[in-house]
Amino acid sequence: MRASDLIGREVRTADDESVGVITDLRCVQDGPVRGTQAALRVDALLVSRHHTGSVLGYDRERQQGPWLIRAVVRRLHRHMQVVPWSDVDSEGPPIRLRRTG
Amino acid sequence: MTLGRCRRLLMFGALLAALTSCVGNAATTGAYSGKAHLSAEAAASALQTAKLAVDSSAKGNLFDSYLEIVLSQAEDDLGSVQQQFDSIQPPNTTEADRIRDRLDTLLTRAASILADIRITARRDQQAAMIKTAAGIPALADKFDTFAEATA
Amino acid sequence: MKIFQVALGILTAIGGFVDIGDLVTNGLVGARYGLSLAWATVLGTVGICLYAEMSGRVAAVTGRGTFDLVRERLGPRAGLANLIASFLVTGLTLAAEIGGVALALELATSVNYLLWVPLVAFFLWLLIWRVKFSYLENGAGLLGLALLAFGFALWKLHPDYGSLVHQVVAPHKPGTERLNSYFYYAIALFGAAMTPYEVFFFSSGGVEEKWTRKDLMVERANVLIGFPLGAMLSLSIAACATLVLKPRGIEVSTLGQIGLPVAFAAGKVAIAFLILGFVAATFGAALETGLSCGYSIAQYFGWQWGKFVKPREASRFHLVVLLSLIGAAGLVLTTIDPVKITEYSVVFSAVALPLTYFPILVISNDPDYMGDKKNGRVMNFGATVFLVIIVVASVAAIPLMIWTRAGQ
Amino acid sequence: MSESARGRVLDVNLHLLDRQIVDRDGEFVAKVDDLEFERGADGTLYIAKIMVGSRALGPRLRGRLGVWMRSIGERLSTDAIPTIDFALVTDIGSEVKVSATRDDLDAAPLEGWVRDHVISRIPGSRHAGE
Repeated sequence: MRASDLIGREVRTADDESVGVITDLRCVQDGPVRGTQAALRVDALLVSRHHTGSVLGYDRERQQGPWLIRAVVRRLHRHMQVVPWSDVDSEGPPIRLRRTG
Repeated sequence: MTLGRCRRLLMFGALLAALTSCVGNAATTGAYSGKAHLSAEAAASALQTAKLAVDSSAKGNLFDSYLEIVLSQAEDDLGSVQQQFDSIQPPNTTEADRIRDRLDTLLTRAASILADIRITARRDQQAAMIKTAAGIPALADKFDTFAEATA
Repeated sequence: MKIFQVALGILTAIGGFVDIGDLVTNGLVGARYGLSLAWATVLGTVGICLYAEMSGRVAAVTGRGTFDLVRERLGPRAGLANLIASFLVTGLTLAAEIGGVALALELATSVNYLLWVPLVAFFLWLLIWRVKFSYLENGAGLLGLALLAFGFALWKLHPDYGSLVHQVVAPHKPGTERLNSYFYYAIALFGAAMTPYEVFFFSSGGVEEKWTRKDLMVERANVLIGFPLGAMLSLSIAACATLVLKPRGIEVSTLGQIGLPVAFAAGKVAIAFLILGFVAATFGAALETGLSCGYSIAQYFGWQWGKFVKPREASRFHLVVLLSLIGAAGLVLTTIDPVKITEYSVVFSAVALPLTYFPILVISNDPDYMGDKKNGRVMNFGATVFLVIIVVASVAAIPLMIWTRAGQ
Repeated sequence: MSESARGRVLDVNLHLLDRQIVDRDGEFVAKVDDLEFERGADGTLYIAKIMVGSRALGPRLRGRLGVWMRSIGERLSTDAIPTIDFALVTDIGSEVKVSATRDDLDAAPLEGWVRDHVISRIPGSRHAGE
């Protein structure tokens, strides 16, 4: 499995309702030690209606100017959700969640 | 960007080049007169460039190499004005023919002056060059009058 | 020592500000519109100051060049489209600069410019291959100061300064000119002042010279003092054309015409300086654009780049630079008039500008990268205003080009 | 990037993909063109390798340009796609630092080819600017 396989993949609920597409993978560094550091574990999926502008970083929880760009990107991604990896039932495509809409 | 888009971009570029180029047919006397107006202004510009270069050189302000290049470029500019104007198909009116005759005469005289200046400049005959260039303001005035009449 | 470094940087920025785009566009517009479009040069200069300050700061804090960050913030796909567009514009500018050097040498020697082109391209490559970065940058910038001949000529012309200033501050379109052409040339001047390659070069240069946070003051002084003074030089070119060429109805189509006011007013020594300035300014800009072609591609793909390592350590970078020089020289050798190439390249610069301006604006706000050096409120206000201006100019450029038949 | 109770948190697309990889000596190696995961016993995904080169980048570009870039990569090399073990990563910031040298990693075969067949043949390639 590659990062590019997951990013952009559609996410659907158990009752086949579309949640959006994966825009990013949130990792936590708490896996088994590899080399000198703990491995990065995929902890959650960031799911939004579309991909545009996500990698600019304005859709995340942080203060980042300028106001105009932040407002536009936040609006594009106002439906963004953080879906825990533990909610994933099957990896698809499309990714199927355990929960219903 | 996909290859298809690249191709579209190239076609767009070609279209742009075609749209921004200038030669063509003049369907009406008005359009023809407009093109004649632009040609006259460009020709006057070439003449005035040569005059400015000769004046500077006469004051000892310009290197010979610089002078020669400016003169030959002015001559080239005039040549392309002449060639472009001649390649326009005039509409079939007496007014258009009159415009064409008048501008052709002026352009021919301009070409001959610029050639004379270039020749004298390359032969280092400064006095003769200055004398020939002294004829430029009168001719440039004629172009200006023509340009105003066709504006 | 610090003072010397700052002074050197400022002088380099002044001499390096003007390139073939500024020479041709300012001469052409000055002869046609007087100083009634000087506002576009002023606007472009404020823009390039903001843009260069941001990208210089980003380079000093993160050690990353422009295209490295463009790909990170736009993703690989939009980043690649951006790379292709920016590379084409920079390559076109490189061709224009090489043509400019050759035309200036033609004026000095009356040897046809096409014969100079291969020699110029070879010499450019040789310098990029062998000479240390700071010598290239400072050498070309300092020699470019010879263009002050325009300022000297302006002084010798004893103009009515009040009327010139009035033309600048109360712009008034000449009655015989059409409004669409007026704005087309406004965009051309804006693009000439705010050329994207200047920023690739500036930020990559910061990495080449291993800037750190400590160098930020020097970097700011270079930009905020050097660029406006460089713009004054641009305006003096336009003013000379306004005073000498415009009254005679001369339409600028060659580099020789742009220098004529200096000959007319100031004489042989000034012309000698002027030609030296032409050669240095265009040659310096050709070095910058040639390197920028390599920087942009290498940074996108993550290859080793730069002159701070041996050429064999950055082999693909040097190969791209070499091929770009060959390609650009080839374009000039097709006998397309370099002045025409320049006229188009400045407009396409304006078209491509948002592609790199936008990511730099975003990165310079990124708290992860910039920490306490991220943009302040005032900076962001100015930068956002310019984002809007740049986008408008970019969108309007091509329709205006078609509508005005490239400014006819 | 932030710290949670369990460890550092980072987003793959925002903080890792497309970043510059820098070797032990500060030389540029490649970009993080893609990442390969390894599956733990419970189905959890861990980042295992960094994938580099045009064959890794191609699929991320989608469209015909992606296919084109990938096929150029395939023409140039038929070996496996070059990867860098994530265990070698020592720091993730504005660049991704690895503990090996560029030559050890052998992540950019084309760089070596151009060096040996083109650049090294030009006099002066072993000297930095003077």
